[in-house]
Amino acid sequence: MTPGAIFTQLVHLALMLALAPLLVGLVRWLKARLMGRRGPSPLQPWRDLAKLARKQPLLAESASVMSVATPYLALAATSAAAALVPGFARGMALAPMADLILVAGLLALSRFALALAAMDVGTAFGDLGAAREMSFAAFAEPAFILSVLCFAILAGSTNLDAIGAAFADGGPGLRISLLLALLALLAVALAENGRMPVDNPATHLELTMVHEAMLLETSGRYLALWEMQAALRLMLWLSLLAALFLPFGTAPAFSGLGGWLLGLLAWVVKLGALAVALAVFESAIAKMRVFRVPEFLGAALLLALLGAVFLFLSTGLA
Amino acid sequence: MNEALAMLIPTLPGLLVALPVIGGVALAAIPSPRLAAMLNIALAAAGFALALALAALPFGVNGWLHTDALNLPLLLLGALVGLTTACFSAATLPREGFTPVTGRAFHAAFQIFLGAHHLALLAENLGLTWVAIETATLASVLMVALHRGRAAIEAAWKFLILGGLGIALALFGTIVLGLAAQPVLGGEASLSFTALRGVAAQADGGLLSLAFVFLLVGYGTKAGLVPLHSWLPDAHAEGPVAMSAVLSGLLLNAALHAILRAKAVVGLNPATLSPGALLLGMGLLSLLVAAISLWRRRDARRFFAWSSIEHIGLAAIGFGLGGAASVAGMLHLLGHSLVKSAIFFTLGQAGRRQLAELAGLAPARAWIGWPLVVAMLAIAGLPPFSLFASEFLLVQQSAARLPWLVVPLAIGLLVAALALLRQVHAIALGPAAPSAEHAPPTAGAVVPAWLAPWLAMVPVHLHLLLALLLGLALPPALYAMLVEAGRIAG
Amino acid sequence: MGFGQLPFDMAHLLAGGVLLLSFVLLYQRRVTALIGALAAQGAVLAMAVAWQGWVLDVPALYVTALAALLAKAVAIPLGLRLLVRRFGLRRAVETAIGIGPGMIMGVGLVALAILVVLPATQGAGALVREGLAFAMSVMLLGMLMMITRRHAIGQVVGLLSLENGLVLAAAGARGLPLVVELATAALVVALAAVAGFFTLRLRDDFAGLDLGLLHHHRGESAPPGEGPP
Amino acid sequence: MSAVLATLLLMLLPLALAGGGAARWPALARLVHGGCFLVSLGFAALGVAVLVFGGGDPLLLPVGPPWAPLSLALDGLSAWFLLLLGLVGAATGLFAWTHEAEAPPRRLLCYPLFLFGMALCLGAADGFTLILGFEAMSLASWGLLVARAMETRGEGERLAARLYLGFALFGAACLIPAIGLMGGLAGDLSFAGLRAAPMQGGMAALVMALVLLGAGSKAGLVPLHGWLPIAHPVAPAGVSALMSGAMTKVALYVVARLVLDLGGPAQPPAWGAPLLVIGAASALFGALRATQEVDGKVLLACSTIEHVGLVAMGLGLSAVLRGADLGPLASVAAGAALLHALGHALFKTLLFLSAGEVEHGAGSRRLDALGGLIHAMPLVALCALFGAAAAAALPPLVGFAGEWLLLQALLSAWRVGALWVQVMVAAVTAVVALSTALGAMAMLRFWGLCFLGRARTPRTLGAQDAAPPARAALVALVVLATGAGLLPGSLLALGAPAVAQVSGHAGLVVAGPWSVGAATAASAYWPLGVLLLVAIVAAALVAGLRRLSLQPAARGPVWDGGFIAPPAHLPFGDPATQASAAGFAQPLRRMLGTRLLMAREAVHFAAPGDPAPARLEAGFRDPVLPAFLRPLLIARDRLAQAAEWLRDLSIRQFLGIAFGTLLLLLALLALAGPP
Repeated sequence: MTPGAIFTQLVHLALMLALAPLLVGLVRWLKARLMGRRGPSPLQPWRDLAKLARKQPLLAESASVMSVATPYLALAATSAAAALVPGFARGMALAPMADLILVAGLLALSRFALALAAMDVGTAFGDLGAAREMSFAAFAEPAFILSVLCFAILAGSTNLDAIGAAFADGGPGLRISLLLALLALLAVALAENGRMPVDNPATHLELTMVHEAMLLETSGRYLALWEMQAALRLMLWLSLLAALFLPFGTAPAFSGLGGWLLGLLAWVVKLGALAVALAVFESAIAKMRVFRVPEFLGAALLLALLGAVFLFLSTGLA
Repeated sequence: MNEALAMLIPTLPGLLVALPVIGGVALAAIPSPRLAAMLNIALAAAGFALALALAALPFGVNGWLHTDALNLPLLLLGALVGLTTACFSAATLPREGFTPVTGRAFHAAFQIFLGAHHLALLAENLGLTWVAIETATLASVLMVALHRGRAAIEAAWKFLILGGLGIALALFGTIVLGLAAQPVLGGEASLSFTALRGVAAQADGGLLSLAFVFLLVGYGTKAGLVPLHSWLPDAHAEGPVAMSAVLSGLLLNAALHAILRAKAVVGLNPATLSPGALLLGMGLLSLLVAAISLWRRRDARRFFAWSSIEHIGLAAIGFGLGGAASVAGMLHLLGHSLVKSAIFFTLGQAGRRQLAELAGLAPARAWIGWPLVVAMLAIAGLPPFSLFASEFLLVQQSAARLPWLVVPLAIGLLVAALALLRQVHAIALGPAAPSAEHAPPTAGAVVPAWLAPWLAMVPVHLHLLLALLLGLALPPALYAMLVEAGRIAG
Repeated sequence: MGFGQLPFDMAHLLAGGVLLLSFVLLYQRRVTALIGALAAQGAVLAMAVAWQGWVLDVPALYVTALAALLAKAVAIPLGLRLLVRRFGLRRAVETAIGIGPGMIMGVGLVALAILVVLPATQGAGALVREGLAFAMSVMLLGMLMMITRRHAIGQVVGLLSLENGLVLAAAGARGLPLVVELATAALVVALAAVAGFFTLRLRDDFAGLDLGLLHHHRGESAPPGEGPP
Repeated sequence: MSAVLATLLLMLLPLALAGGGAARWPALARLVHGGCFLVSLGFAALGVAVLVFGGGDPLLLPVGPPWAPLSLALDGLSAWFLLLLGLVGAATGLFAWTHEAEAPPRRLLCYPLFLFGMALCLGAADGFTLILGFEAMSLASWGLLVARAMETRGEGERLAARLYLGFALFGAACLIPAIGLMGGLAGDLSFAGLRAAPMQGGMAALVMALVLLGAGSKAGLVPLHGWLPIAHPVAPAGVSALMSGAMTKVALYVVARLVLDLGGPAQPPAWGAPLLVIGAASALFGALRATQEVDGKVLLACSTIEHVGLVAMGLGLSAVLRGADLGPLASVAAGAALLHALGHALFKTLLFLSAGEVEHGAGSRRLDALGGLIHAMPLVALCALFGAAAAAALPPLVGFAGEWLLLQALLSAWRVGALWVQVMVAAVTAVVALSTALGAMAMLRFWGLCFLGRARTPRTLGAQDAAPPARAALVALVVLATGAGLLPGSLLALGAPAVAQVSGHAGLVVAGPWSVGAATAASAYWPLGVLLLVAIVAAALVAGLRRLSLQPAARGPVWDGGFIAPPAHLPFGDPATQASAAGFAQPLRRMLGTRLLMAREAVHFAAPGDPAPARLEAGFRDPVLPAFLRPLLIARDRLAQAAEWLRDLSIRQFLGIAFGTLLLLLALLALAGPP
């Protein structure tokens, strides 16, 4: 673990944290433009966060230590996961730990914390949201793991850095399996981030909502933490998609300032492209009924399974 | 002194047979119930002591009687069960509703039955075995018929007719066996076990097979092998409890022992219809039919009688397989007799006829209920009792020899054990049946009131303890004897 | 010893007579006639046994023959007659299956006996083979009778006839211990006595000897409940 | 080592007697629990000692039938499970010291025997002793259930005891023939002898089937899992913990011993397939049921089915990989199984003991009657949270470590090469992920409904936190489970002999003290690193926000989506505005339950104008147990009915049957003809 790698790691984490609210703002702005509105500035989420963090939080009478502790835990876990996903550079200090299953585990941890916070006060909406969130995750996780299976077969590892390196070399080439895995992962990403068509991030107090329902009783810095966590999660997923499917341009380890700048540029471009795609997609599609979501995620699961089977057949391993 | 002892030794087997018979005749003449009960116990105790003494002596042929590894364990067991049953019956005779006259008849028949049983085991001559078993049958028919009433008479009649038929067939088989040996022995038929074994290999295989078929059906009726078992549940249920205990404990063993003697002879000839296979088939049928029939029983003693059929079937499977499985069969016979008679003792002590009435017995009358539960667990083949050890060996051996047999065997054992344990649950957990407490017997008691429960329950604990010992710490000498017995039985 | 020799032919004839009387027993419908036929069978049996004793030169068989004569031909039939007279069963008619089917089954049983015995006794002498086949046929017919008769007395007669077959078989075997044969005879008497005792008690309790009345009671007369799992 | 084990085992017998004597001298109860605690500690220490120093030669005991003298020996595999048993036993012993001081003597009699049976089964060096221990375990635990049923006099308890015994007997009826088949004609049942005479072909398949049926039913593997959620929760909490935490593991040990260690070395990859598939089905069914149950302990028992399934999958996968000569991968799978077995034992014991505390404190096990207990019993709540999070497979706790290894092995199993293995493994991988997520949902539901929110009944408010010895048990379990989760590499290095025995390959390739991984998968898991990372970020967040936002939080009434404020007689709000247990389960009930668990739900609305609330009626039933039990029962009754004709015949007909038998045999003789 060289100082350079540690520095890269710190820069990466800082960038992730800094860019996450911007990314959310960007998507909102893009969506507003697509709908013909002017939209708030992409900086608006940062402003909201700053304001929330300064406000005095209000806790319900029945709230326990969980309401206080879980936002920190959730954001910490998400940040840890975010630290593991390569952004502009590979070979960061934590690269040996950057395991896809661990990333899934850390996301599950933050999800669990969120659900605990939702249940803490004991309200109808909180419980409803928690139940739905965890249920959707039950379908999202297998799809995610099966997509991981495709990468594990192609790259021989579940380590993100190793996968990135293998793909950047162009070893696996273009495969139908990768396309299927991409579709599956996209569906999972939408569900995990509470985006359309699974959940609508722009609404409050609708019976069909999931994510927002869990946060109805939070306020002040706790709400800020939760908002930050959600933003970081979106950031993380887009970076993950970029790292897995668009591995070009990522700076190799210790490539100097020039390489870094190039990698940074590539990363921002990739994130921007994905944000545009997300905004277009969300503007074009309507939200599903809650109990259609399993079908949506089940289809993703089947796609990933199909991808794995194609791999077995095409690689002639059988 | 030593010479006198040496003189006495050859008479021991004969004494063992003669003592109960003479005693039985004497008991028929004694009017005092108390004296008769005491004498009954004393005779049984003397018999047990004689059997123990016999066990200390080397095996050997002694006139028409002999001891070997096959009969000695069963003899010891029989003498012991005889003793404990005598104790038990002394405690429970009045409750069973015996009048002085029927009490006398019972004691006489009981002792004669014991003598006949000892003779059946000890006889070196298969003809004598037959006579003894016939006598034992008649004595037990008499005991079954002691209780007046429609059911008792029906049971006794059934026992008589089916037993009579069986005994006739067995005699025919015995005669054919003798005929088979005739040409080899130079025109003389012989029923001596030793002689028959000596010539079996040269004798006519067809005749031997014929003999075995008749012996199997004949003695199989006595042993209660399905489909010849029909007398057995009724006889167990309608006679005095003490009689049920000795029927399950002794008569079945003696009959199976007779079949084994025949098998020991016939099995030596390679040109016969395999006696083991026939025994195995009937044993398996007994196991399966008994296991399934247990589920519909309502009468407690019929229930356990069916369980006896199951266990005799298991032993028959063991002997049918031969080899180490025969050892399992022997051990199973011993364990089953001990535990089954213990169960009948507790049933007698509980004084209830229907299974439904037994429900909740354990919480209500712990000193009777829990031993019954333990005994039922033991009879279901659960560790650490000897039935578990023998069933384990049996299954292991059958798996090794006839893998297909494992499936019906395991299913039969399981179904039977489940049926038993359903009753165990009822006894242990209730719901308690409407209490039909028997008033402690006052009139006609032959032993003091404080002694009666002890006399009735100590045998139970003794039997269970012995079954436990057989399962956990079988003495090497006994094991060697069982192995030798298995070798004789083939 | 073989065909055409007097000892063999005589033995054959007597054993055949016993078998024939078995068929006669099977054919009888009336209780009294049944008892008569049983007595006749006992007598012929005694003759057959005595003949064997003479042929084989075994004096003990004379004792057996005498016992058979006294017990089977005289004492037991007399006792049974007494019973019948006492119960007024003189004219009772009973068979469970028809005479015709009974006879056909009887013939089949004889065929089976021969089929089993003849191949089984390749090494044995002709006398043994024939004797065994006859004895076994008599036994099987006796059993058939026990099955086809409904009355207690009919069953007892069947059992006794079966024992006749046994004695016939035993007579053919030289060297069997006498005690066995004596015990057989004694036990037959005992058996008959016990059976008679029972029939008396049956009479007391049920006022009839039809065993069809008996079999409804099994101590479990209540309707069996459906066991929960 | 074997002598030490024998001594410890012998010490349990007088304890059982003392338990029986507690009827007269109640103080003996404490002796029993203290003794069991110490003996369990001894077991654990012995397990560690054997893992470190090796087990030594088998010890022949002077008891037992002559053809199969009882013998004891400890090797890596048994020592690992003995360690597990010791830890669980010690914890339950402490718990019992607090809560079972006045237990009925029946229970005190059976409790040491239960431990005895499990330890005997683990320490057995031959097939007979193994079965004997297994049966002793079954019987003693049945005795515990019976004691409970006699206490409560409830129909449910009675039924549970009966069902339990039925399945115990079924297990024996399968395992004994399996051992018999393995022993063969030689009848040498010692493990050394069995190992020397491996099974082949159809016989091996038969043994496999029998072991899976026998031990699998005890472990609660699908389709023989139906009894487990009925029986395990009936017992008092400590016994439930022993059953779920240790007894199921003993059953898995039997599977591992008979199928993998003694029977496995020469088998093809297909050898492990049944175990893998059954394990996956168990994981799915167990987890799904756990998301639906409304009784806390039943929920935990269902979760046991899930985790047992995961362990079984590890074992099966190890056999598959070993059959394909992928030794290093096989050892990863075996390591996953062993680690998860230990982890599950710890966290499930923790959870059951917590559930016991909750039942003791709040007077109910029904989730619908609990809520808000974190305020009344904070220590129990926190301990249970650790257990729940570990059961939910959250990093860096122990549940995640096991599942991480399992997933790594699964994700690498495509190297086996055969297409059917690859497709099966892919499908099974999806099932693992699905059941893990379902398990997380179940644990959230359990913990959240118990401890979070507002009290659903007033009784809950009177709950008190755990008393000292029980508290020590809970805290110790948390420490152990956390330690196991943070140092899986060291733990597996300790358990290397066991891994080698299961997988046939010496040790994990990468198992450093701080990490665990597989070389072939080229990835590693560093739990301590994860913990540090999360902790540092969290600390930074706390520090940063403290600078930004100074005000302490204010307290206010619950907004609750705008529901009206509760009336004065409901000081803690209207419990009806919280989700009920069935309501919380609704999404999954609709998504999966209708298909797999025959779930149904119906809302009954009040008539128009009636102010009564609508009622939700929801329920499900596990279709598997009735699906095979009912036909069997019907068949049994039909057969028994048919067998009754034998009883109803007249004497003549009985004679006819005897006659027919004779004729049949004679005909057989005639047909066989002269030789």
